[in-house]
Amino acid sequence: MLRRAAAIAGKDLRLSVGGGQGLVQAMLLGLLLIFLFSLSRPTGELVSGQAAAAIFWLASAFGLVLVFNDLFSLEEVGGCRLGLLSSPVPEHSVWLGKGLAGFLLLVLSQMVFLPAAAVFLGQDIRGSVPTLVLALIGVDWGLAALGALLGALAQGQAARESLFSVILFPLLLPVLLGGIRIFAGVFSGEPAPDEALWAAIIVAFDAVFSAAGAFLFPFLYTGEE
Amino acid sequence: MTSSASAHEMDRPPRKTSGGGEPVRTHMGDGERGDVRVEVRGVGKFFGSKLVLRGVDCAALAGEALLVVGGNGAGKTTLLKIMAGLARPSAGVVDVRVPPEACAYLGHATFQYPRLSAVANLTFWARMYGLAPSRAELEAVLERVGLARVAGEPAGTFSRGMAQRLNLARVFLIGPRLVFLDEPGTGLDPASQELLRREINGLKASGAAVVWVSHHLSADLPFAEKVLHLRDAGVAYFGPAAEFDAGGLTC
Amino acid sequence: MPNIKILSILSLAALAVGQWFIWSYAPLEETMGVVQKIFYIHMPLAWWALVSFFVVFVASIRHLMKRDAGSDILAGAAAEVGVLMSGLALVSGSIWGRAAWNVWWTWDPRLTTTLIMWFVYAGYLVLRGSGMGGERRALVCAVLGVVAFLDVPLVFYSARIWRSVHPAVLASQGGGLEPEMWRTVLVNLGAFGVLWLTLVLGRFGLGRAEERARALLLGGREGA
Amino acid sequence: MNGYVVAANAAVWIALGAYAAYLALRGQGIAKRLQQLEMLRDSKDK
Repeated sequence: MLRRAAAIAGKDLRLSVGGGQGLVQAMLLGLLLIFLFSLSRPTGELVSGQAAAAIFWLASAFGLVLVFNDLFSLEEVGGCRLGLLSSPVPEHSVWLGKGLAGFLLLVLSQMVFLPAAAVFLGQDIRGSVPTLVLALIGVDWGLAALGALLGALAQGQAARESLFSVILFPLLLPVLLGGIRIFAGVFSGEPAPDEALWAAIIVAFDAVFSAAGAFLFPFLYTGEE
Repeated sequence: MTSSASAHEMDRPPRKTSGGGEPVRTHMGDGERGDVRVEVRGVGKFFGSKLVLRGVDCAALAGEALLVVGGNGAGKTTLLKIMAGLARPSAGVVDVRVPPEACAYLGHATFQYPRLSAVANLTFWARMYGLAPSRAELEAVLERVGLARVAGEPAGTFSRGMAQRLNLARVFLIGPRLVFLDEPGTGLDPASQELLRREINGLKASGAAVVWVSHHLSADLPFAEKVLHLRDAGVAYFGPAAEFDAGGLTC
Repeated sequence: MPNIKILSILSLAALAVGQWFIWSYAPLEETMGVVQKIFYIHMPLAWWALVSFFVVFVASIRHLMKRDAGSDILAGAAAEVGVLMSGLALVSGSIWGRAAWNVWWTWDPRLTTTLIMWFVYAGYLVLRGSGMGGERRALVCAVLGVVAFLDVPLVFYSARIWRSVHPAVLASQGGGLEPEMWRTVLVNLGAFGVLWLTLVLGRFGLGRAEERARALLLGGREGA
Repeated sequence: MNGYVVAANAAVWIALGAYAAYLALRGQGIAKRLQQLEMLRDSKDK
């Protein structure tokens, strides 16, 4: 099951990095957002750690939508969804494969967003880097788990990006707030006292939506039009 | 392999309506009993409130091709998808007696990633079936469908005929014992059509059961042993191809 | 359906009794005065909105298991009433906040959770309205119905921790309520419950009737 | 009577009333249509 999920993720990464729309669009949109928000401050004044963190995670959420929409449209082009469903691959390893590929693509685009935040929003890492990395992985895991599940939701629909975002963003709030609070602490140097609580929420979110994803994905990913 | 046993003498597993419960295909998987590869009992299907299939009973036997014919919207593709486990029946049971590794589906869509090369496409699908074919095996199967010289080319540059040949190569790689074909011949050049029919006979000779939805009854009938004619969401005829009179059938 | 008419009359009567309790039975709150009376309709609305979302959750699970049209229609009906009631809870909540503390929005965890749920289930209704095929739409909505409800506790706790940074001023009205006030709250909770039931059953009957009409329209052949 | 209280109550009761009326209207409409369809179907079967 893992081997096949890895095979799917590998194929998706090769297609996405090799010239896919999803990754490039995610990076460009994210950068644009970060730049635009930097205009919200009079030039001299510094952007607060929390505002910068919020902008960073907002850019990531939009990137998530574009990445996963592209990952699932890869299957629709050649009708490969029926190929996957007719093969002995269990549906939840398609979810795992897509989630893995989406996670890595998201981290890749965030490697661009972080320096952009430093440049445009005048931030630098004053807090502990391991906290930043751990929080990034934890939050991205939740984003990928839910993104992979709901990515299959709006396939084959007109305006599927907007339908997907309208439904996905509110659900992501708990884990986004966690990411924002911990990143704000790292950017500003004084970590918030309740970071442990936020870590607990992020882990809980990851657990709930990993289980929900694996269990509910087969209902979404079917051969029915 | 003449099939003496007709569908009725099969010992009947308990009738299990798969209307409710998990969307999982009912797999016997414990090897062949007689030579039925897939049996359909009382299958019905609703799209919202539109009745598409009702009370369909049929079976596909090893070494035989079951030709599924009927007018447009008679539910042919829907039945095929239900038999292949791609869609859930609203009622009835699909009893597949072959493990998923031995089932292959070949439809309108060519199951290809345009930016991957022919070999890369085949390797990916092989891995989905848990196979790890050597370079030689891949080239052999591409040679068989006449695509050896474009093995490295991205599949997106292929014509419809070449794409369907790559699809056929995928089916050979799997070595299935149960094959579902959804109008494979549409849009093919004559040479590819000829190859397709020759290979369908090859599959039958290798003991595979073929369930074949077709639009060209006159051309495909000679290659089929059994015919299932669907009309008004029900079964108008299910039996040997020889006795099927195609009179009045407009497709 | 005759019992809808009975239920409607019953809910009107119950609401009237509720109003009597609010305006003449419940004593005036000393600090906020008459403004506090908004609470008696705000809290029941928020409560029954949450119950609606729970009904959507249960109906969605049932649809995933049984694939029957009834639970899908019920989920749709409950979601619609839930979005309406949570919307009204937000409106009344913010008007009350404005009147009592001169701030349109307080980061009270319950209010924030209601807002997020309003967004999620409004998205659910948008999805339900999209042109997807009947069977797939029902399945997709069922999955979202389950996922959305799983998110409620997470949203609530994250809103509560988030709030601790801005000490919200909203007094969670539970505490210092006098007995008469409590009785008024309970009566109104019951009254709004009858109204909620009427609206959900009415909308459910409507959905059933529309499904039946579509079946008749499509050539009237009854299924196996 | 405080303006805010009036505003809140007005908003709530008007919205609930409008929704109930909307349901009632749609209910009548669909009931009529069902009757027509059933008559149509019965006439077809005779």
